Amino acid sequence: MLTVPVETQILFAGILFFLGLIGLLVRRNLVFMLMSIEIMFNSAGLVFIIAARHWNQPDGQVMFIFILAVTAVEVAIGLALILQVYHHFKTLDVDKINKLKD
Amino acid sequence: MTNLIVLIPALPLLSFLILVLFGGKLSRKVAGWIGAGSIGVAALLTIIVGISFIKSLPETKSYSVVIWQWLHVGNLTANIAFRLDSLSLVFIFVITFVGFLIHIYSIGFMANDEGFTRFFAYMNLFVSSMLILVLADNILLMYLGWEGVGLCSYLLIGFLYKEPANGAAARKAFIITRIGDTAMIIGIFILFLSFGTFNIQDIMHLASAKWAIGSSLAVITAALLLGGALGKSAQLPLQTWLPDAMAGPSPVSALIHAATMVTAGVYLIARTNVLFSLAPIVQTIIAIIGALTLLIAGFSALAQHDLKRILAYSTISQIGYMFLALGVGAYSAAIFHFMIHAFFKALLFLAAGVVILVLNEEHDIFKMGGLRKRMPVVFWTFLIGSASLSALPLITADFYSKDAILWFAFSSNSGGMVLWFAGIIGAFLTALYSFRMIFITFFGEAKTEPTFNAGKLMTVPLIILATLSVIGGFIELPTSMGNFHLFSNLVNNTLPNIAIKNVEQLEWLFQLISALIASIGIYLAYRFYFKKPAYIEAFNHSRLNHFFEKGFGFDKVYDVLFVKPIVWLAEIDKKDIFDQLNISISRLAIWGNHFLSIAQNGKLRWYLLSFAIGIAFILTLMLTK
Amino acid sequence: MFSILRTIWLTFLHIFHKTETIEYPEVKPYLPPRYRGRIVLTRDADHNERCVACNLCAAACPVDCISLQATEDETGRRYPEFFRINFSRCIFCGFCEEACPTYAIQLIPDFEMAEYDRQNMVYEKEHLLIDGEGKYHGYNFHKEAGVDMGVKGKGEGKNEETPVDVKDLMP
Amino acid sequence: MDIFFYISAGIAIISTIMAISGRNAIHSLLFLILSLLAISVVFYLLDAPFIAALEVIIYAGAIMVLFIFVTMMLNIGLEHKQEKQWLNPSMWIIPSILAAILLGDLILALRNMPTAVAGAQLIQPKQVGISLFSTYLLAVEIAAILLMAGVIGAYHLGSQKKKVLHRFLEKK
Amino acid sequence: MKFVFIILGVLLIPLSIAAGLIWVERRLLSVWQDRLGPNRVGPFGLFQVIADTIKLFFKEDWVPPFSDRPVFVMAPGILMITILLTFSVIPFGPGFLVFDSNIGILFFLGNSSLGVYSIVLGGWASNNKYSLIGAMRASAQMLTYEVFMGLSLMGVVMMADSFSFNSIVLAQKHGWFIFPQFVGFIVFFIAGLAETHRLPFDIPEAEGELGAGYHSEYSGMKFGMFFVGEYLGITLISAIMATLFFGGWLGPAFLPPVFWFLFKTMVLICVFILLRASLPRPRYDQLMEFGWKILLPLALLNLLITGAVLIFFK
Amino acid sequence: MILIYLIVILLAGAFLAWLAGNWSAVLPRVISLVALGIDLTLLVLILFQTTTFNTKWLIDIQSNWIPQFGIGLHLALDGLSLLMLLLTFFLGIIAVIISWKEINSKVGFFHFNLLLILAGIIGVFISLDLFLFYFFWELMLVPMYFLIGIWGHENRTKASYKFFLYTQASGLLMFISILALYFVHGDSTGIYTFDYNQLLGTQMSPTTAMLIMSGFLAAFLVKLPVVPLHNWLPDAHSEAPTAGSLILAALLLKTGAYGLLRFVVPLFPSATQSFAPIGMALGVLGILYGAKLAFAQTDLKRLIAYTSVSHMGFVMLGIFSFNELAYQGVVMQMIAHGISTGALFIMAGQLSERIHTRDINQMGGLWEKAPFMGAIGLIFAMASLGLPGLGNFIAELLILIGAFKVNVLMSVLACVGLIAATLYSLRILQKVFFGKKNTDWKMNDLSIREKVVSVSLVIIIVVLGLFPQPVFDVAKPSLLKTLERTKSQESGNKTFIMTQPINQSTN
Repeated sequence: MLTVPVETQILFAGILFFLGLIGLLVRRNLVFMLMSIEIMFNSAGLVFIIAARHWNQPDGQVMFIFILAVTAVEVAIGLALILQVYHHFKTLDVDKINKLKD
Repeated sequence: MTNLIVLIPALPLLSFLILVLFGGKLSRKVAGWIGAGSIGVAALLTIIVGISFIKSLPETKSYSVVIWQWLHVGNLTANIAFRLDSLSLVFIFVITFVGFLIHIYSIGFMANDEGFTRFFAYMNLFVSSMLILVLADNILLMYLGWEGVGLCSYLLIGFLYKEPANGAAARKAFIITRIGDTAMIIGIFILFLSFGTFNIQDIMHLASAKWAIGSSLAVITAALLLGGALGKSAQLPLQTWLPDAMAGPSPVSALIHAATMVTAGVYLIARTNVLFSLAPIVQTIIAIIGALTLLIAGFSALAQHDLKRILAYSTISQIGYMFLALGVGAYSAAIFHFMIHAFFKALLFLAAGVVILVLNEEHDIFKMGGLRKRMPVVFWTFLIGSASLSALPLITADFYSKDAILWFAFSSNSGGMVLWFAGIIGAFLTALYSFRMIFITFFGEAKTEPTFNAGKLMTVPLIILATLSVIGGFIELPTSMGNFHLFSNLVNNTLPNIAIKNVEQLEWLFQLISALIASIGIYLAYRFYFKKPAYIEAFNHSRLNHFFEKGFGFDKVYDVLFVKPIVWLAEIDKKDIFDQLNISISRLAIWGNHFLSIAQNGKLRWYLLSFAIGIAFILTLMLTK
Repeated sequence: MFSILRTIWLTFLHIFHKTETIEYPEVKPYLPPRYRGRIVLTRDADHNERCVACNLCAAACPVDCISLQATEDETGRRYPEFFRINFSRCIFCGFCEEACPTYAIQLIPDFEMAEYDRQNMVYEKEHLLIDGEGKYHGYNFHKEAGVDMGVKGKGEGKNEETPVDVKDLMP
Repeated sequence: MDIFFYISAGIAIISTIMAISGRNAIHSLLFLILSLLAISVVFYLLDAPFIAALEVIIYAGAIMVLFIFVTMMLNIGLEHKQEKQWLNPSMWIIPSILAAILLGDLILALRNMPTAVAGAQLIQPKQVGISLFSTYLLAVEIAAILLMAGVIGAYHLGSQKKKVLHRFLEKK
Repeated sequence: MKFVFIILGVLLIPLSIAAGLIWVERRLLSVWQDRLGPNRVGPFGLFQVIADTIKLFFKEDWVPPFSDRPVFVMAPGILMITILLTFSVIPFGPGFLVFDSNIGILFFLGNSSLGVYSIVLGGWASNNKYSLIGAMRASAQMLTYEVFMGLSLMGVVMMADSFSFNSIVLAQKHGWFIFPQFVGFIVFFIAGLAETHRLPFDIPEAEGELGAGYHSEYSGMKFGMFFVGEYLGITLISAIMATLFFGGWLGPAFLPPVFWFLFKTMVLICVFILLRASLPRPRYDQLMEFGWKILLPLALLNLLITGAVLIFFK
Repeated sequence: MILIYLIVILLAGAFLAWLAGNWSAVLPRVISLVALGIDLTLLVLILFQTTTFNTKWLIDIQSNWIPQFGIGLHLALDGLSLLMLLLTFFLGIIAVIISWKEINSKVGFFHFNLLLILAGIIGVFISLDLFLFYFFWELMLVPMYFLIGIWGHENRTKASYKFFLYTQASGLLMFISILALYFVHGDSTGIYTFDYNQLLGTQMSPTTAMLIMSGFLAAFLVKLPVVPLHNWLPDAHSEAPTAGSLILAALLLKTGAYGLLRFVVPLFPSATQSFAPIGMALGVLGILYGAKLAFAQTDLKRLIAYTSVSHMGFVMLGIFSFNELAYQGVVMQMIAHGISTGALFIMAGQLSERIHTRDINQMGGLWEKAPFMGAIGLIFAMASLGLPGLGNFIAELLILIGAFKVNVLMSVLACVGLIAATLYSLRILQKVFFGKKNTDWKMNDLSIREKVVSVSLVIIIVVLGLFPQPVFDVAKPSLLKTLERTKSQESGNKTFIMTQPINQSTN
């Protein structure tokens, strides 16, 4: 039986989330950025699970499943985009891919 | 019998349709004879109708035939209906008869032109429109004819369309007359709204019943109608189109710009005389305009080099006489002068046409000369025409008509010495420039060789018209000379009699003066242009002469006052200011977009960072509150 | 679909088939008499080398495993100074045998030539040359073709055409 | 039991740090997988075995494979120099400060955490399933549509059009 | 104490089976190809296994200098770990299992999906284009087949009402699940083939095209681990099939349940080998199409019908 | 039911044409012709079967569509609509015929769009439910956008955007107004309905009425167009293909005028009264400004487009004069302008088809090459300057008289527009057909197909000029109906009317 206080659990999730955020802000490589987003997604899911346990409800787990679905789609699309971006720009540097500004 | 008047305009119209629809398939000969023949039949019908009309003058002194109801909206009713009275009878006679002669002439004249059928189609349409104009029962139908003749005039002036100058002249004619027409239609609105009908007869009755003499509405309406008349008849402020209109073929000038259409203004004023009598001021203005016009045109004619332009100015001048007559209330004199003028001016134009054609499109009289021997028929007819124009006493028809006008200008209630004096100077000028033409063109040494002789088709109408120019005057003799009033008796069935000051016994004196003036004019012409003294040469190169030649600079003034500003306005706003305004909205949006897109630099991490900073800010704010 | 199942089934049925394997070292395979194996050089009945070092065998060899050097003895007769076959390359095709004009080179049914050292697969003349006549007993090339005795030059014999000048273009 | 939590949490955090700071994409991904496995242990500890299994199967097993697949396709694992150039150490400062602020916010927010329902117990996969297909049925359908859209979208985005045509096929 | 024995048993039985499979496969293949197979080393060549093992152990364990060393070393280990871990939830007999997880099937699926990494990383770390292509093929193939591998098992799960292997075995007391779940079985079987990249689905290592694919650069015991891992994989899939579809350790009582379990597993392993002996290798795109366009719908259909029937009879 | 058939036939024809375009280029044209022909025949049958036009509606169909929101399928036909429908179908047929040779790409889709626009237009002319009206109003828009954007000339993209933005934006304003009216009516009576007849008597404060009316006005004035909002028109007209220009000028503009007559005036009688001075001023501004711009243009189609602005100014002037003369004039102007300007656009299209330019400075002396075309051009130039004997004259005359009754100044200024019309009309003739040949164009005169089209238009315009009475008779009841609604509001609201001198003299 886990007796770790729920605050600590959430703090753990929060640290993961902010690590993801840092990664997202620091990395210029699109693959790493997508990875960082995954970290953040996952930590959000973690909070749901913590909440599910905290309230003793299955809903949090259901939410995690949805997060999973969304993540799967997001990654599939994101990676396909990265592929196209790489073929088009020959680089993965997100700062160089700023054609949207026009 | 009277129903035949429907056929009079219908025949030329039918001919027009035939020529338009099948013109390409008809041979020139057939086309020409259809064109001329329809007018001929119409002329025949006119005579039949006219005789029967005069023989059995109806009670109302007019016949009217309703063909179909044109418009019926609310209280607005307009019919396609014709009305025959003595005034219109004179007009349709002149139109069909002179028109027929000119058509015959045209067959010869236009023989080699590529637009032969087109020419006859236009001419027929013109005759038809003109007949509608004069026969119209209501003012709206008259307006239809009015605009129709304007259109035909436009088309015929621009008949030789390949020369841009002709097109410009045509356009000028159309636009200037259109200005007058617009004034006229406003006048028509007022008439309709005041009396609730378009019928001329009814309007006249109602006007005299409802409007007081000199009432503002009457004056305005009369002035507006006068505007139309001025435009069509090339009177003073709007006269500039007529000299340019000579760009058309000579028969056109003869028929439209001398005999018929330009006198439509005269017809209009005569037709709506009641209105003008209700507006004495306007009538005086008419007289003044007429006087001024005849003087200005006379001086201008004196300085022209182009044979047809001389005749054109002369036409303006002669119509000025008619206006003078109308202005003083001498309607019958005006109409009489119209008829006589139609004969001799058509004659002059046709003869001039022959000269020009024979001399291979040479218009400049100073390049002609010595034609007397070469083409005697033309010379003699032209001489008769010129004599008539300069009102050679006793033997020419114009002497009688012009004399009547001059007499009434003086003796009429609204006339006076000044008007008479202007008229007499005009008469002098007329004689001078008429014989200037004769002497320069037909006397002296030959400068250009004629290429061929005019055929019978062209000379026979000349002879007929010359005859008419001489004998036409005898149907109306002044009181002092036989007192024979066949014409005015006829016309006065419709038109009011003139009110005359009590100075009747002086009439012979005035006739003598005018006869003398005409003779002096002819003599001086002989002195100046046959003998050719040096001072005339000097005068020919003077600035005054140039000023006269340019028609007193009206064109230039109008150009500066109206044409240039309008063109400038059009050019400067070609792109449509509102468009620019509306585009500026989108410009604003684009500018704003550029401004805002500084922040949108496409750097994803920049967005993310701002996003994260925003979240941090908000969260911190919320939690540390 | 069915074909796949059928394939599987047919394969499975091979359990009941006889094994085709021959356990070789213990059981020798039967070799046909004309089995082409190792190459030998033969001698004629006079115990002389048949080989005249004409190089045709080396030219015919598709894998270039034959190399030799021609030389002459004091009588002017040609013979190979060395004759070397690299059996690690030889494919036993028998072209050399067919090319040989003197029946010197012949293939025999022996194939067991395994060596631990690769170098040992290169056979020199002494390894190749056997004492027997091989398949063609009594054949002696010089008996058939004759020997130049210095009597007359080439193309001078009866019914003999003059040799073609290969350096000339004319026919 | 708590010690397992702290250990796996520690592993997760450290490997995540390694993942986001690594220069080699494959190594980073491996660290991330490790982190995910650690988190899956945490899930297991949090009485969510079903979710733990899903985490491994889908996250670590499928999604990360996709990542690695693409990384291999792009062949970016060997661009150490470029990553070095991109990863300027000074760039870490601002995001780290930002994250620290946010973490501070989180801690602040955690101070007044509502108390839990007493007696946390194992949530069986069955419960999750029942909830999924009753309360959240619509969401499941939407997720299905989303997945379908994802499949199609990824297919279209990922398929490469041939850019260079044969000279005979080029449009004049 | 018993627990230790169980653990040892669970570890050693599959390992020894896998090792033995090296010999079994060669023998069986030669049988189906009308050959004799290894028969020199020891009786019937049984010591061939030992000879191979010794050879692998003593070969030079060479790591190419251009490779990504840590990953290169790690890759084969992952394979062994994931497969061996999976055995811990498979009941070899009543009570003969390491732990009875309530998410046993998911545990298996999770581990099998992690197993992909060994191949992918191994191929990538070799830094060799053939290896890389092999690795990419492997990742795509396994990702694809994992999808309906899981789906095909859900029919069984629905019928047994549990994720636990033990409960599933017990649920088959009255009939093996192969009969109601034949389609599921077929799909799972094919997916299992692809998952273990066995012939005919050995596209990642297709020796004709890629020269052994992902393990081209491996030698020595690292290669050995891949080598054994493959046989372990076969054993695992067979064991799971036996458990899920053929009643696991259930069987006539005259022999111990472990025997039945191992017997069923062995038969299935033989089927694996039979397939290798009989079928040619498909093309890569055919493989993927087959997966997405036939097996996936089939698995879904199976799931649907199973669910419908179950609801209908409830 | 026949009204629904009219639309359904067109829609079916549209889809068939699209489909048929896949395997033949001729088939869509034939299908379109047949569909329009059937419609025209049906309509002519209605016209001849009708004995009296004095009933409220000739045909009135009413059924539910979305009853929850009070949206009904309410279609009705009266004299005004009947005339507009006749014009629509006739010009629709003409449009198909003139694009027979001009349109060669995506023929099926072209005719699909064409028929869809026509369906939208007739929908606008017969729908009596405001929601339905709005639906059709928008239905016209999108295909027209395609028509300009796909088959247009050089700057078609910009033109089509402009067209779309203007009309769409204004249409949305109208929609807001429709909704506002809906709610105002619903709030006051409790009946939430979009039905025209029920909305007619809506009680609202003058300010509300003014605001709601301005939304309607926005849509109709943009469509008409009235001067400050006219900028889409020259671009759209000049860049559209010939059929597009024809439909734009001859039909689409009329929807604006129709909307004013059918909706704005009856729905907001008092608000329109107070708007009238501005409306008339805008009309006069349109007349003069449009004429001025037309005079300045060198692009033939653009020139003609601006003449439309000028002519629509007359419509504006007439509508806000509120008397029968002006209204009859407006109806006449709608028809006559449709015919005459349409014919001019057709001529411009024929010219540019032959010489591939629309710059009148490059033309000149074309009469020699194409006298028939010249004659047609002449007739319609004359029509556009209001030559008596042609339909436009009747229209302008009635409008001017009607306006003169109400506001002398405006009417006089509008008369100046007649002179301006002369300027630009003659400019067309002068630059195109007369004068020197600037370039020796290789061109032939009209083909039989084009001759048939042109001659039929000429016949109609002449008949309208000489025998306009049937049109008046047909339109009269519905116009009187419209006027009655203003009459009741009119009393004591005449501060701007300047008829004193005339009234004095007539009394």
